[in-house]
Amino acid sequence: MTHSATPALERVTVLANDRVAEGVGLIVLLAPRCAASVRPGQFVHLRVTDARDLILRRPFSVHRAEGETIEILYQVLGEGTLRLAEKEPGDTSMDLVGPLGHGWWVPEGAVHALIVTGGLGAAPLGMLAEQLAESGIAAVTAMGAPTASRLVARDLYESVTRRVEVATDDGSAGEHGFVTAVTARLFAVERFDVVYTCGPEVMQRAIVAQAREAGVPCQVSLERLMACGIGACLSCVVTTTEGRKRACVDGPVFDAGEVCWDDSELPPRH
Amino acid sequence: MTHSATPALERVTVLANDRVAEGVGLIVLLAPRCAASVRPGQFVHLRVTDARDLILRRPFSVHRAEGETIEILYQVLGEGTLRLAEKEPGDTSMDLVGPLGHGWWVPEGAVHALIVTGGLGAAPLGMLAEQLAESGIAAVTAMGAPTASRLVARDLYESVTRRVEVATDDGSAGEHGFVTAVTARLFAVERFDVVYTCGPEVMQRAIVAQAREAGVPCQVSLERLMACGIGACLSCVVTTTEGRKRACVDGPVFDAGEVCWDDSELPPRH
Amino acid sequence: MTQSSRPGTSPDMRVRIGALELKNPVMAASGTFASGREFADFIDLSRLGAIVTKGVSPQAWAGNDSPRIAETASGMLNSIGLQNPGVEAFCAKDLAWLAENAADTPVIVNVSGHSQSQYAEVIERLESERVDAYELNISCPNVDEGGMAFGTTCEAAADVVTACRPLTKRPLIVKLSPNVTDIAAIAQSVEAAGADAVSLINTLLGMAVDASKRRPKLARVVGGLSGPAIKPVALRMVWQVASAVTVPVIGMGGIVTAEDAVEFLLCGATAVAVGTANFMDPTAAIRVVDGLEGWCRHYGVAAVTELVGALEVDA
Amino acid sequence: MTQSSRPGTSPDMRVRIGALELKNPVMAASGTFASGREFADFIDLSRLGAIVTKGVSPQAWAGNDSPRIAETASGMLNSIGLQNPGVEAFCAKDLAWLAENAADTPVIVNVSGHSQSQYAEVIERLESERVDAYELNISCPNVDEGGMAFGTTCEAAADVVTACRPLTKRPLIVKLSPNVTDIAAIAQSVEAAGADAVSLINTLLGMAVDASKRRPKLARVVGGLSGPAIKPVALRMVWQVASAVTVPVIGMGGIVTAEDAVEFLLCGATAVAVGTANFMDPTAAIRVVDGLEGWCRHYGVAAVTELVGALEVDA
Ligand SMILES: Cc1cc2nc3c(=O)[nH]c(=O)nc-3n(C[C@H](O)[C@H](O)[C@H](O)COP(=O)(O)OP(=O)(O)OC[C@H]3O[C@@H](n4cnc5c(N)ncnc54)[C@H](O)[C@@H]3O)c2cc1C
Ligand SMILES: Cc1cc2nc3c(=O)[nH]c(=O)nc-3n(C[C@H](O)[C@H](O)[C@H](O)COP(=O)(O)OP(=O)(O)OC[C@H]3O[C@@H](n4cnc5c(N)ncnc54)[C@H](O)[C@@H]3O)c2cc1C
Ligand SMILES: Cc1cc2nc3c(=O)[nH]c(=O)nc-3n(C[C@H](O)[C@H](O)[C@H](O)COP(=O)(O)O)c2cc1C
Ligand SMILES: Cc1cc2nc3c(=O)[nH]c(=O)nc-3n(C[C@H](O)[C@H](O)[C@H](O)COP(=O)(O)O)c2cc1C
Ligand code: FES
Ligand code: FES
Repeated sequence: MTHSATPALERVTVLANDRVAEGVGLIVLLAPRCAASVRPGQFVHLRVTDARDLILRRPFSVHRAEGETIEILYQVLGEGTLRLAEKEPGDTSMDLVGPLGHGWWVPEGAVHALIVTGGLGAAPLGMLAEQLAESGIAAVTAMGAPTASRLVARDLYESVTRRVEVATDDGSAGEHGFVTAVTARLFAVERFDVVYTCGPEVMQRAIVAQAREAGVPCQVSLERLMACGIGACLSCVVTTTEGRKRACVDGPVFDAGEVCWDDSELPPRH
Repeated sequence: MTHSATPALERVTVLANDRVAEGVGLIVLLAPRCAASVRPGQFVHLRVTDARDLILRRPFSVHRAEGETIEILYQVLGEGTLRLAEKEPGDTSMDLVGPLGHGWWVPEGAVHALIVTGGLGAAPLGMLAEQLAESGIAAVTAMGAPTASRLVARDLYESVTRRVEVATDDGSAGEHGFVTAVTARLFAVERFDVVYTCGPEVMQRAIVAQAREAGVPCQVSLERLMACGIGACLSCVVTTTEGRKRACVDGPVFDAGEVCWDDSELPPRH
Repeated sequence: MTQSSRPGTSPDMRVRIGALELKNPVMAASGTFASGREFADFIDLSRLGAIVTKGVSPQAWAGNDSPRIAETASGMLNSIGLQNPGVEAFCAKDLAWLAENAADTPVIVNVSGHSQSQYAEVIERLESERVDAYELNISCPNVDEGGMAFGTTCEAAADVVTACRPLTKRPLIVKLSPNVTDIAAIAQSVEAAGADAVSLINTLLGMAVDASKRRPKLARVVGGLSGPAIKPVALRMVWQVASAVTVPVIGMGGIVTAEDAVEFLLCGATAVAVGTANFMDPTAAIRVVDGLEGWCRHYGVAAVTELVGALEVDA
Repeated sequence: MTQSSRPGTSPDMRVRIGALELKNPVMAASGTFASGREFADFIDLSRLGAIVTKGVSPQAWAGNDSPRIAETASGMLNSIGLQNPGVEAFCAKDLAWLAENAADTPVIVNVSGHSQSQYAEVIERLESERVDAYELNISCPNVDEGGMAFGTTCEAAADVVTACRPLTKRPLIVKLSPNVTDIAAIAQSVEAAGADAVSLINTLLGMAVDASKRRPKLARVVGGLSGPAIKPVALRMVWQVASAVTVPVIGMGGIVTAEDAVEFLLCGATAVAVGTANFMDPTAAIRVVDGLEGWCRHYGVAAVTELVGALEVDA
């Protein structure tokens, strides 16, 4: 298990903010304290505006951390991410609370990993892919997206994992179809010690089922509405085999085996 | 009397926004429709933010209009003017309603005018000074400010009025003392056909009293809290000899003779 | 999602408030729109579902002292206090102007009084005028006598309606106060007394303080809170009232966009009113009219009435 | 402006809630701060005036279904529903942790129940524990039985206090609901029944709708509105209640900054609580503590109690 570093409130400076796919931006933030301690799968709770109309922070996974910076891959959905997309380099109006939550972990003795991403699910798995490469664990990546223009972070996975297989719903990149078809084939021919997945919850469930069938332990990163992000408000509950847990501190990464999937818990835009 | 042009809702582009004195900015807005029709003493009701926390527009006098642009001289006081000060050239997030209100007028046959400004009171009198110059009316300007670093628009008045006399509370520019000392002297030695004044209401009242004594008609521009800015909400009432009037449509410029000065009507930051 | 017509076809935007048919469900809310004249420079008044006038009393009321407004987070307080020139001047100026300049927009007069008989007096005077409906304001938090006092108990609320009902055949709308424990009960009592519709919410009683001056921001100390801040309370009350009465509900409180309006319709409002948003943007009411029609097109809603009360709630 | 000491000298920040002395008037509000543990990474808990815990019931409560929150303009709705592990687990985990990690911060336990006897049960269990005061939550809008039902009539509110009063000598604070016509009357009735203080406001009952899905945003449909949006209503109620009772008032609702806190004190609150702002910024409560002391220094206020009820209102 990862040992989480103490979170803190940290003001950030925007170093870059660019559109990297249809409706998706990559923002690079100077956040030395967070960058130094964040672990794969953790997230930051970002105050995207000084204005008082949006009172809640927005949770975003740390996609990558390098030196004093962290990178966030974000999809523009509503008012908060719209305002995030407008931030210019040099902006110092935002602060974050982080690093937060319980990230991915590497099971004892694992040497072959499968990473499965759907859409923006590629965001929280970036740091993990890098870390697996550093620790000499061979990973295969299966990436799904609706269409080529919405495929994100492919380059990162190409560069740090052994192989990347892509599927798009419309066939505009990689295979024509769902990523679950790719993984079904992979499970049939390769042996993995662990599966990591993030993406639309319907996709995650399919992957979890395949992993269970293949007898491979599986970890999932879940999204829930979050007010505090630090375990105090009980707005982000996930029903598990051990009762209601908090996605923000007990997750966002959970062992797939303990999650009792409940659609009503999903955020509205999922 | 000036005939007001029809007001409209107009999106504006920021062309420049610079600090011109201590706590004072000058913002230049591309606003062709307003620029073409605004008259001296009128104002615009500016939406300074897209965010929903500040729901009210902010009223600002048009300091100058040139070609397709208008200029606003603004003092940073609270959240709204803070956000205004942060706007960068190229910003297109604001819109205005304007031109609004009833501005300065030139009494039949007037040839000598006195303009008296206190602090930011120099803002709404800028266009008037230019117009008087164009129509060959000789104007003298008396400008007051707390200190030299807070004296605004002196250059404009130097260039379009016959003479500018300055007083600062601390003597750092012009005479040491209040502008009312300057005007008392002016009234004693010169004859004016009309007095125009804007500034802190206590100053305005002193000027009004001097003008009355000198038997010169006087016009004042008043500030009131404004919600709609167009005459519909009755939040901006000014008690006059003819009952409660609305500063946004019946003013902001009033004949000093009809105003029943009532401190409680003043905006909080006056 | 019901898809009762193909996206793109022209939706039927008409709604009925009792006997009154509106061309669309979007009104301008009382007190935020004067009698429309000030907005004619910005919008085509004839495109509104209805104009609800500022409160009108038998004689002129001077209103409260200044300051009368204060901005708050996503909202504003007002304590205008129903300043108006009285019903006679209102007929001569406002109604006359409306007859000439907005002849095909229904006019709903917001009626104010310090006593039951004052409400009655205003209605009696207006019966001979071109007025389409009355909205009895028993919920103004900004006057000492009458106003909200009538709107906070079932009995007082019903009594005002009972006094006015015999005087007119025109639709009688009762504007409800949100400053109560049980707004549904009050709605039921005015319905029983003969109201043709209820409108809600009027403003929430609030206060703002200038800390450094140690003074209230409003001369009257307290005032009415309106704007986006109150929308959640307004939606909840519309939802509660719509499930408690059978007469139409006119919903308002923080509506700025067409999406806001849809939310009110889904909660059970047959029509909506745009208030404070008129100050934010003088074209707000028309933007809601257009946006609502666009919404219906986009979601293939053939008649806007399909949205009324269509919120899907788990049993 | 009273200038009772030279700016710069150290102001006396202590206030009393009944027999309980607080080192400063700033508490963390119930349900927004758990039992403090989650905030210990960000702030020094010992600098808070008091910690008010999340609501505690005799047995574990599971809380409501998800979604449990929705953001609104300058506010948020929650329908957490008092999820808590029950008083026994609370003693074993939360109070034990607090005793070890925040020994000199007063702990006020927010007490919940579905019935009078359940409130009593929680208090009885806690009497042997290190607890400094109880806050009876008779105003939670998010539970079906009990909760707000106790807080909306004078009788029911007084009955809960009457049932609990004999069980403890510790200060009994009653948390009032704003969803009532006359909050001052309810405050008076709990004062008469023996409450040592009242705290207000709890959340305003509200609702949010996802228009395109035609569904309520909260699984429970309605929830409690908190945050800056409600500050005007909260200030007004504190002002009304403070003029109606003699026991101390603890004010809350939308406090984010020290200036907000001053506004509540001026309206008559002896202490304040920071709620939703803890989510906006986990250091919010301490910023208010520091800011309030800074305020007193700046304005030469020698003792923070001088601010209590010091609003200047024209007669
Ligand atoms: C642990 C975690 C990690 C995340 N990582 C990423 C990431 O790396 N990249 C990315 O693009 N998105 C990520 N999300 C989702 C992201 O938080 C939302 O897309 C974002 O909050 C939407 O804000 P908005 O104002 O644009 O949308 P709106 O829908 O207008 O937001 C309204 C409210 O709902 C909340 N909300 C809406 N959608 C979601 C959602 N899917 N999850 C949580 N809250 C939501 C918002 O935070 C806000 O409180 C993550 C969510 C969680 C919980
Ligand atoms: C007709 C008119 C013309 C004006 N022209 C100018 C000008 O040219 N330059 C300039 O710097 N200022 C001008 N003002 C004042 C300017 O409108 C305020 O300084 C500004 O609204 C303050 O906003 P804020 O958010 O920074 O302050 P805050 O105090 O935070 O604002 C809170 C609320 O009070 C209102 N308010 C505060 N002070 C005033 C005030 N003095 N007058 C009116 N409303 C106020 C705000 O509009 C807002 O609604 C004018 C005011 C009026 C009525
Ligand atoms: C400045 C102002 C004046 C108002 N005057 C009246 C009035 O005269 N009669 C009335 O019934 N409601 C009056 N209202 C209440 C509004 O009609 C409306 O019910 C309330 O503001 C909530 O809607 P909103 O949030 O869209 O403004 C007034 C509101 C404001 C802001
Ligand atoms: C998520 C959440 C949970 C809450 N839980 C409780 C509770 O358990 N008991 C209680 O008395 N009040 C509870 N409250 C109400 C707060 O203590 C406070 O009265 C209210 O939120 C207003 O203050 P604020 O605007 O500063 O949040 C809760 C509020 C929120 C936002
Ligand atoms: S977001 Fe508050 S407990 Fe998880
Ligand atoms: S600001 Fe609305 S009437 Fe003047």
